[in-house]
Amino acid sequence: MNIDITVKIGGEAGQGIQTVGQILALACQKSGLYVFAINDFESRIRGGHSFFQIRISDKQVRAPHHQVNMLICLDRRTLALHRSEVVADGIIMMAAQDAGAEQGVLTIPVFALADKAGGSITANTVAAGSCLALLGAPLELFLAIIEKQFAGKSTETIAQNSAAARLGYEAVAGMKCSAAFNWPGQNPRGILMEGSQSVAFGALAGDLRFAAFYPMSPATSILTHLTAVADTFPLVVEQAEDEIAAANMIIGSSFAGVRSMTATSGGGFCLMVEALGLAGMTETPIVIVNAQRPGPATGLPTRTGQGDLQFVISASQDEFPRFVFAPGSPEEAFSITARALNLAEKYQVPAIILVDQFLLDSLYIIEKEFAVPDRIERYFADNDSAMDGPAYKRYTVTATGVSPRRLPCRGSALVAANGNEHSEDGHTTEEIAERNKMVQKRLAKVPHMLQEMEPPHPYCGDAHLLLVGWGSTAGTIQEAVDLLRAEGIDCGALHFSDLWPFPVEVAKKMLEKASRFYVVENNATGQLAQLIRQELLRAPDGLLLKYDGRPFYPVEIANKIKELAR
Amino acid sequence: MNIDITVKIGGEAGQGIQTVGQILALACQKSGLYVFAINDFESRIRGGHSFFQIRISDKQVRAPHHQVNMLICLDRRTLALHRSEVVADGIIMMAAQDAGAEQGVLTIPVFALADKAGGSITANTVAAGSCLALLGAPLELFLAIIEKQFAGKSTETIAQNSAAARLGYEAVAGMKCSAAFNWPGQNPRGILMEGSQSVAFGALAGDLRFAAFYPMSPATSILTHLTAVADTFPLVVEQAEDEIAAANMIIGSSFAGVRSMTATSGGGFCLMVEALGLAGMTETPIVIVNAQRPGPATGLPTRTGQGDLQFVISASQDEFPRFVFAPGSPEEAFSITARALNLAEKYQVPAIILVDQFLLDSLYIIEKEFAVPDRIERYFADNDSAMDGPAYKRYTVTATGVSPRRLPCRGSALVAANGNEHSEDGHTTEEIAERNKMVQKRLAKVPHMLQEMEPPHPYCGDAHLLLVGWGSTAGTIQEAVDLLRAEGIDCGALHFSDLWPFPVEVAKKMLEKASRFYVVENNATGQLAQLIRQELLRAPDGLLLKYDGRPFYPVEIANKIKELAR
Amino acid sequence: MVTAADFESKTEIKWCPGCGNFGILAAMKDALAKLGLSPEKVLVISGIGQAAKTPEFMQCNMFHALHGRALPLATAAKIANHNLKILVNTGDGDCYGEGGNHFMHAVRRNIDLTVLAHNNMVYGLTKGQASPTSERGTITRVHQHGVIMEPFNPLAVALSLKAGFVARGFSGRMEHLSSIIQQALQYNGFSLIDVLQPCVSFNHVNTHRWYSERVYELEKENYSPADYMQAMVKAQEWGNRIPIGIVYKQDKPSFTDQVFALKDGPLVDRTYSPEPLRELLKEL
Amino acid sequence: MVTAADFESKTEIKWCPGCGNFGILAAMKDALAKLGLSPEKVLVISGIGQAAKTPEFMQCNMFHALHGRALPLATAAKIANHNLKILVNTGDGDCYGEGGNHFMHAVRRNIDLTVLAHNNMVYGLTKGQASPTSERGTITRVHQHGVIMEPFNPLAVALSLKAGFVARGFSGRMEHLSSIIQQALQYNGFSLIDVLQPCVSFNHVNTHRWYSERVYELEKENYSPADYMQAMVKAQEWGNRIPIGIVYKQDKPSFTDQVFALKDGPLVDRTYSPEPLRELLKEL
Ligand SMILES: Cc1ncc(C[n+]2csc(CCOP(=O)(O)OP(=O)(O)O)c2C)c(N)n1
Ligand SMILES: Cc1ncc(C[n+]2csc(CCOP(=O)(O)OP(=O)(O)O)c2C)c(N)n1
Ligand code: SF4
Ligand code: SF4
Ligand SMILES: [Mg+2]
Ligand SMILES: [Mg+2]
Repeated sequence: MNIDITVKIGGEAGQGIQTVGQILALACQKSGLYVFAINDFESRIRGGHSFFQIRISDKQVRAPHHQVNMLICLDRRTLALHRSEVVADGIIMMAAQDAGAEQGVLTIPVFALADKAGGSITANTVAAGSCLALLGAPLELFLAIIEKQFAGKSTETIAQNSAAARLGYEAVAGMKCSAAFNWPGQNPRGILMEGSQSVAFGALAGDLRFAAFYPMSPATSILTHLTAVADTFPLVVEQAEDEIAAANMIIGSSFAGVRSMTATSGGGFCLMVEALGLAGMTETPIVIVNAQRPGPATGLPTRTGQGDLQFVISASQDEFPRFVFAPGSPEEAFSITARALNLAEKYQVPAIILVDQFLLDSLYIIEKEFAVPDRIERYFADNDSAMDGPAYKRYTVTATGVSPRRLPCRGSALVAANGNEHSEDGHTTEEIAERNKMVQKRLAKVPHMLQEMEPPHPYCGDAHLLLVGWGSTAGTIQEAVDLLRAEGIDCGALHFSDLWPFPVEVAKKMLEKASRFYVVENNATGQLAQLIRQELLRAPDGLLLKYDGRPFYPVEIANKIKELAR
Repeated sequence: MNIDITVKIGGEAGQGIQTVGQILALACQKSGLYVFAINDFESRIRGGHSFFQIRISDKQVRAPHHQVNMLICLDRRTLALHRSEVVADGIIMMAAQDAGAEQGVLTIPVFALADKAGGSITANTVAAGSCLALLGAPLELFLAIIEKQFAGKSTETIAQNSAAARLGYEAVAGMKCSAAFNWPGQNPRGILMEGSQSVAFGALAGDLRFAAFYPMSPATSILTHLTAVADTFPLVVEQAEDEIAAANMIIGSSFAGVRSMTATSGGGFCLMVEALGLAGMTETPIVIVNAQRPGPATGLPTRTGQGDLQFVISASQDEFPRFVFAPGSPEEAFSITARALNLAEKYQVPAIILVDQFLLDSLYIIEKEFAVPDRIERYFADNDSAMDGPAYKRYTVTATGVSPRRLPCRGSALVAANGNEHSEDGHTTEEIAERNKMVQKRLAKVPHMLQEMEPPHPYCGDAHLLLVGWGSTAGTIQEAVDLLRAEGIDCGALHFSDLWPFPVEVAKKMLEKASRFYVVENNATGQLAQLIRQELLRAPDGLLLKYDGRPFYPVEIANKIKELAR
Repeated sequence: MVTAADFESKTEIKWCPGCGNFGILAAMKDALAKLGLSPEKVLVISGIGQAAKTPEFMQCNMFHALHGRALPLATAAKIANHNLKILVNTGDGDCYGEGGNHFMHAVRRNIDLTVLAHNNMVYGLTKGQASPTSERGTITRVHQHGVIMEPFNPLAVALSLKAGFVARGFSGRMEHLSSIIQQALQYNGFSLIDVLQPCVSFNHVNTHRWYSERVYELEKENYSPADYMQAMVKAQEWGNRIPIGIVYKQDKPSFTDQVFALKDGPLVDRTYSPEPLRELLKEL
Repeated sequence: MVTAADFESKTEIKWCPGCGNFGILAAMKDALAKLGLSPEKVLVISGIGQAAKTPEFMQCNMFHALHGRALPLATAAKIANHNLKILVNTGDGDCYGEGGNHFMHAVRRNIDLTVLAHNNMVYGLTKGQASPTSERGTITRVHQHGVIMEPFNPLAVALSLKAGFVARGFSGRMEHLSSIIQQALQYNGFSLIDVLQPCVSFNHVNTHRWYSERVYELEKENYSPADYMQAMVKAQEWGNRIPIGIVYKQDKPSFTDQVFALKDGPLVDRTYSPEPLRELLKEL
């Protein structure tokens, strides 16, 4: 990496720090740079403290950096809270009413300049201007982005913001700045995307037709991304009265024949647990995205965590097969969401996707083109005339446990789904033999589902010492490995995206090579570690846990490993 | 055992087979015999098929027997379904309109005799009369029971039933019967009790003051036993609008200062999962009885199963300490329910008690007197004046993780409970340090809670081969051990009643001695086995699973073990 | 021609002899047949309870779902394929107790479903606990001192939520009930039929006879179901005289009529195309 | 003497400047002080939402519980200790959406609680989705073509469930609201105050000004809250004129007045004795 600059913009909720960040990110992307940004905010609409932290590089980056090269303070609190994170030669910029003097702080009269540009609402743009100027970005690039950003707004708005941009830019003209770097050029780098968008687009690539949800952070953005584009798809997004309704709704729509999904967070997932069992029992394909945040209960609603793994694997009474996935990147979020919709339908089971606030609310550069399938296989038996009329039995026993599926009111077959134990024809039974047959039929799917599971992803997987993780921490762990290897430590990583049914054989083999392994998780008890103990009868050599609601920094992991592995 | 007789009474729902069984059980108990009876019925009010199967012995019995000595058929279907279970020299009695002749079946004109006695409603009593006569019970004993059973009813009813009893008794007078035995005498044996009663009484012994519930089989009977006696206690039993309400209610009442409990089954437990997390986060003591039945979803609503162990251990988002218990007998159900109410309060955590239809709906003889405590320790800090006024902080950090607890509106301390992450004073916080402190405080309780856990109960625990089980199967597994030992197999059992936090150290030690162990569970995937793998890093040598909704028979286990251990 | 017999199922009916549910089942079959709807054209969705067993005892498409949750499931089945003809069988506990929230919001949504709430004023399947519609003072094994909650008035609540089709039937008046069901099925929107239904096993007060002595058919009086406030007054009538029939009816667009994405036909019929998503990704 | 200042909390108030919640908070403190209820005598229970943050910004006993679940929690707190004075702060989403079922059954139970439903016609805390009370046509990021559900009418629904105290307040009329709260706190039973509350961040239609131009106080008209059907008519009034004040009031025994086990005093005060259970076990 030649360029590795972290800019942190802090202020109150409602001050529009996201806008500054977004402009910055766009400027970098358009200019051929990579960015990765995290969003940190409280559960409130105005006031308090929030920040947007963007890392800029000429290499792909997928983790936040713990040190800040440029701190942009939209309020005094930001300075107090984050000054210590700034590197020795870093720059601190304070947006203030007047250009006052504070030791080591570059004060810019952002608000006065904004007024001059046409209104206090343009203060963000002023700040973005100064910031980009300090970073050495060309003004034209910036102005082009402003135009794009405000496209569709009134010409007055565009003019005001362009003026604001200029004023901000000029306010620091000529100043030297340690964070400045050479801006490569004009070849845009991939596309800029929020994690939540990758889930939404993945769902569309999986032919999602119906999504029901009840608002809950950090899941809501997935749904708003879907609604934003819904009009160009055969897609209905319905806001339900509660999560119970949302989960039962997607069972109903799926039964009627369309691929269906919901998204929620832990508290809402709790309320869906009974319906999860209904999907299991009635063998109705559904996908539930559980966007994790720290709990228990309401916990820290706008923060990140990985505390729900064990919960979702065993949620709901009694036993039935389910898929559990946890993407480690937006690329995986896209492909897994599409895959989950497909696999749920193929095996007629529920699938759960574990994401979290960190994955969803972060901003990424995506280079690889997302694969949109040409056609969608639907696994229905509606063209099989042997299944017409009274011959059709919804729960016909088969070797794979998967029964031919027909849709209600589409042909002469009568389709009976049942949450009570049932016989092959779908009617309630209390017979021992029928019960056994159905339990075995449902569980018969597991070995076949297991075939679909991707092995954990190795990164320098032949190393002596392995870091094992799951879900959103993938990028961070990978960078921690890089840091450790740079120090000569023979270290690698094994990252799980496909968690249940647990890929025992392959995981065992891949872990066998390592003489030591440490499990890295955003929770307080080490849930993947428990799963590994249970499935592989092997105990990790240590746990590396963080549960304060904030994502890991690579260096945090690297340092801890050096301590543990000493 | 000199006496070991199994009588099965089968018929339609609504025919009153429970009444016949109850009379039989009472007769035995009054006469100094032991009984154990299971109740098998469908999810309907009239018709279908149900049976009551009672085992009579001169030794304590805690498992059903797979062979029937006397089959009493109140309908033809019973004969068809159960004839094959009758031992070679067993007796089959058919209640019919007229004394017809069928090969090997003793037909008694029960209904005609009932009419003669005063009404068809007395048919049960007639049948009970014949049955007791065939078993060799003295008529006076029987008549005394009739009088007790119908105490409070009109003299006419008593007279009619006495007449019916006599007619039934005399109808078989003088007949020889292989199932007959010597009736010991008049010293009643302990008390006769349904499993559900032992939970209800245990709750009262734990000073339960408020129970909220929503009806659900097989849990409802716990609540009806409570209401039946509520008037003599400071106890309110409230039927809630749904299980979500029930669970949140008991958090409210507990917060206000009374010990509180709810009971439900898997589907209802699903709906309580979010509130479980609230109890965990707010550190509000609650007890939830989850009466297991086969699922998923509605499953087999009136049958038995042990499919919810993993679910209740990890239910709800993120992590917090909880107790999970599973009594193996009514004696344990009594003591564990009282203990759970006490321990929940002591550690300010939720406690879950796993029972099932088999435990709750079976009939037992209890010999040991239930221990009712003289006083109840409440663990409140309301007499501590240092905790008065503004000094009081609901979530004060302590070494044990347990904070001094005050009740709202009782003194000058202001009590703040919060399901959001909070600081010591109970107010919402988003600070990293506060969050870490609170996570650590909550989890700090675990080692102390672990001290409270009873080790698994050994039975011939030094044996080579151990059967490992949990919950309601205790009696059955114990008898299976007896059977195996009688055949010279060096076999014992280890039975878990205290499951979470998992008593790792002691369990490891107790299991270490065994060269082989098999896990016996009423589910299809072996959930205790998974837990043992996870906690002890040891895999069982085999699983013995049954998931058809019916309880194990001892011989079933014994035979399977012989097969597995060959 | 479709006849009621076409809906005959081979499954044994598991209700108690004399149960009011038999009348409701017969009325449903009759209504479907009269409208010429054959079994493969009908989807019956139910929760859990005695009432909710109804589809098990019919020949047709069915989804026997969770206690209290039939309505959201049915709602989205309708959204996925708005050509479906969906009936919901639910009980007073299922619909107004466990499922109370869904009931309210299904009314608000005006989703085109016909809901038959078998109202026996008791929890039948779980053996006789009070239900939301149980009258004050009702004694049960749990309410030994009698119910002290105000009974839930389904008609009034539905009206307060602006339901467009609110009716009451009685299981003992099969033909009248069938006629209401037919009208409900023809109504485009959410139609509630609260059906008075004796439970011979657990409700010994509100018996077949008790109802027979009290119910009167609104159609035979000079009653117009078009007036909202009058319907509200009628909904309060309970005692010596109990109105049955259509209490309120007002035409308005149903939910699926108004959903943008459904204007080009049922979701389930639309064909998949990779183009829109590819376009979209290109534009980012 | 208790003053509103006694309820002042040191906690930073996390609402947006100009939010209607400030008026509600002020009215609550004022009402409590006027009734001489000091902070340690008051328990405020809330769900989750902006409205539900209210107790965090007061000095008193509090339970900040789950989204939608304040009412059952409060109900049983009251049963455990019926001497408690309990207020519930909840939002239109919290109370009528997620918590809709509890709302209905709390009304039926007539449990003695005072419920302040901060009705901003929007989900504030989750950033502006439609709530049950959002008007038809409301555009949000999820409802890009506008809300197509019938808005939930809290007053009408409460009345249909036979609530004994039904009122509407406006956060912009602090004194009037305080007076309603005082009456509600003195009412023995379930009292609903639906409070019209501008959300400056997400509801740009129903603003402070919008309300100010429309609300009128029932107390100033010749309105009697004693007539049920008249209250039902009043509950329908919405548009150019919006009534605020007590829409309906009827005295009746509250829930805890009628529970057998509570006749000897609050559950929490009763002393434990082993005797009854020992007796009972002996009798078996
Ligand atoms: C979540 C859940 N809670 C409770 C039950 C148990 N349950 C089954 S049916 C029923 C009540 C049925 O009452 P109602 O809806 O009035 O139907 P009825 O049997 O009277 O026709 C209950 C509580 C359940 N199946 N699921
Ligand atoms: C089970 C659950 N679902 C969803 C949420 C997310 N959530 C928090 S507040 C809220 C809505 C708040 O709306 P309202 O009650 O009207 O309160 P307001 O913020 O408008 O005052 C939602 C959906 C949650 N906390 N818990
Ligand atoms: S219990 Fe009541 S509702 Fe259920 S089938 Fe019997 S009579 Fe009908
Ligand atoms: S978002 Fe709306 S309701 Fe929430 S604090 Fe801001 S103005 Fe008030
Ligand atoms: Mg009912
Ligand atoms: Mg709101």
